[in-house]
Amino acid sequence: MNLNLQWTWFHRLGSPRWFYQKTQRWLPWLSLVMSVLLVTGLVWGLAFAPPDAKQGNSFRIIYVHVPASVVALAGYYIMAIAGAVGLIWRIKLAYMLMRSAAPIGAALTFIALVTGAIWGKPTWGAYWEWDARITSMLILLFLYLGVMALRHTYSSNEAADKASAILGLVGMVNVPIIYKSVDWWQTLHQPATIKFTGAPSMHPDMFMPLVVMILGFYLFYTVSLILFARAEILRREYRASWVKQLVTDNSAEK
Amino acid sequence: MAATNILKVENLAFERNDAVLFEPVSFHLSSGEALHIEGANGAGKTTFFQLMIDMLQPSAGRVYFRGQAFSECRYDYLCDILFIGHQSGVKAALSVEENLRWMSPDNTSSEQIASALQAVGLDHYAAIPCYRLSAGQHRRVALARLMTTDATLWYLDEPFAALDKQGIDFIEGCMQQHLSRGGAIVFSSHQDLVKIVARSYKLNPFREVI
Amino acid sequence: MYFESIQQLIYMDGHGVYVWSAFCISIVVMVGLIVKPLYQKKQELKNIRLHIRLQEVNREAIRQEDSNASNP
Amino acid sequence: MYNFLSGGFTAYLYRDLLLSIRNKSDLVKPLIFFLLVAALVPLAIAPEAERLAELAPGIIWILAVLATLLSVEHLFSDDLNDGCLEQMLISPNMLILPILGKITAHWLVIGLPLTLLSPVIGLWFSLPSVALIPMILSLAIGTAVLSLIGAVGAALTLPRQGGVLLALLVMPLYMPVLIFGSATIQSAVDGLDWTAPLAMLAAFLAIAIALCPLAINAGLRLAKNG
Repeated sequence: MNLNLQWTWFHRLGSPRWFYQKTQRWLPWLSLVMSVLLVTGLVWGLAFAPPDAKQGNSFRIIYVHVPASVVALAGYYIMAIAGAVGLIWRIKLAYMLMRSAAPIGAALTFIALVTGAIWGKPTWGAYWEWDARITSMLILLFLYLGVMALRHTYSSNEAADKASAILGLVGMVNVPIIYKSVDWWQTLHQPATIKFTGAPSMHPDMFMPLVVMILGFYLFYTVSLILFARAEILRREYRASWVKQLVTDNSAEK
Repeated sequence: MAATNILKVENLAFERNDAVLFEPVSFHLSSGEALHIEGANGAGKTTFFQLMIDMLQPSAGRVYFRGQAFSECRYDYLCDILFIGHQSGVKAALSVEENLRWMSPDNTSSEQIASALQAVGLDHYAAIPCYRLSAGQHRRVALARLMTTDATLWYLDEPFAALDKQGIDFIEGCMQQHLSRGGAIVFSSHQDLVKIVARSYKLNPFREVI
Repeated sequence: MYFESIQQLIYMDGHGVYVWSAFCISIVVMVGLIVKPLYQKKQELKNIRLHIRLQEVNREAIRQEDSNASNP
Repeated sequence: MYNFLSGGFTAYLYRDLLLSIRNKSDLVKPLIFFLLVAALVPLAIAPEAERLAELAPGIIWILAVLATLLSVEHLFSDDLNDGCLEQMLISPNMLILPILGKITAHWLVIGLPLTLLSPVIGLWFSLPSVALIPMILSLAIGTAVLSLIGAVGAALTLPRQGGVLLALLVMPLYMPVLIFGSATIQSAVDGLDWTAPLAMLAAFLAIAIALCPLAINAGLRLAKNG
């Protein structure tokens, strides 16, 4: 008996309406905490942290490059897991979250690539450097674009979701393999130059803003994911009665 | 119950991009019975057949095969059905005989293959690769499977489409034989049949309740 | 504050242009990631209102047909 | 077609080999592409032997990837178009073995000839003879992995075969195979131990054989409502 009790909780969690109403209340708080974290991290990293001994001030780009790469990679796993949940338990909300997570991940990967390239100029003298981390980021961007582009081969929403979920899972299995083989390829060709993720060895004054920025980016990812998911819910559930009711109240109070 | 109940369907519905094609479908089928699915073009007959052969997953409703829920007896169900749809499933590069052998169960003897080809009038073409044959002949190769199959439940989507008089007689003969042996048939077609007495089930389009 | 003055903060002894350009691009993209869904949601709401109005028009039309069908 | 489980593999392997042999043009296209583009490289870059020898491992592997990508596209699309896929999906058996049968047939028809043809390109690029065996071994294993991963892409883009979309889907997944494949030949050329990267390729093959058919099976079932 308790099995289906547990299931109803699980499926109630999966109902778009529940998600829409709950996030209505969470959004203001989340965005407040997010902006506080991002602003303090930014000001701290840009103005107060001491420059790196070797790289000078250009190292401050780490405060946006590393958080973006970390969250972009985590975002791929979040997207793939949402797809898997949708595929296994057929929860529509999971598919909506997967579909919303793709563009955010791709944008964050793009930020990581651009900031990495700009950081490369003062450190290595060239905008593009086939460093292991940057190359893996580039491949991750292609993975994201693949998942987003696959949607257009299917006319029905359900099939497009399933196909993207499958590709997400295949990608999830491959991401660690890609990262490890790129690292191995890196050591094969050049000795390890300046490591990008030299986070722990850094001076605490430099390291703390990085932690704050990473937390800020995770919150930013959550807020953006919720916003995209809410738009997606309205797009897909436009026939549902609760949506119509919501719209009439909305226009009433305007 | 004299006739064993082969198939039972309870308010089967399918949704694609929130568009529902037909009202929920419910019927039951016993051995020796044929069910004629009627419905205007585009009423979702082909989608209905895709649902019945588990190519598409229904958004609601349940299917029972020999009293067992579909999810428990999927293997036996798929072992025991034959589906002939719009596409012939014939490989152009293979010869007629190879194609029929590929589409027939493992243990069909070559005499059975030869007599099936003879019945559809393709016995002279046995060794000829199919890319030299017409679409109508491709269809006849697919229909020759009616003679070699051992499945008890047949799903025929518009079997009589674009067939001459002789072709229609052949199929009705096969269907009659199959019914007399205790098989069941679900088919859709625009011609009404002479020899077969079949219950009809109308797929009425879904009226959006506003 | 590590830097003595705002000018130094902007100049960052030579590396300022890289640091600030990297941060500006990131901020632009992140703001985009917030604004786009909000704009999309507004569009969806407009579509839904349109859909509701369309349905009402259909319902009106059907009621018209029924009424003049019942008393010709 | 409802043959027993082990029949699924050999039946589809035999049928697909028969089909490939019957229409030879699909058979020859990737091989011609492989040789043709290889012949372009010296014209485009430099005819000197040592320059080419330096590029050889990478070029050979990039050509193998592109040739496989070119040919894997209509692995399932012919079956979809003539209705064979529908009958295949209705068969009660799990689709793993038929899929593996089809991919093995594709490898025998495309991957193996590429591998046996690669010494010609080794000759053109004056690849040192010590690297010949590693090249053949790495291509033999590598092209099998390429076929398997390519088949996943082909199954997912079945309703609308766009060459670019298949490439976009599959290329990131080809990267590790490309890295370790060319590294095998490169380390052989440099006189290092080339068995380590080869072992990685074999590991990729093991993973691909285990996981790819699952993704392909799920992908094929979607093709109908594409």
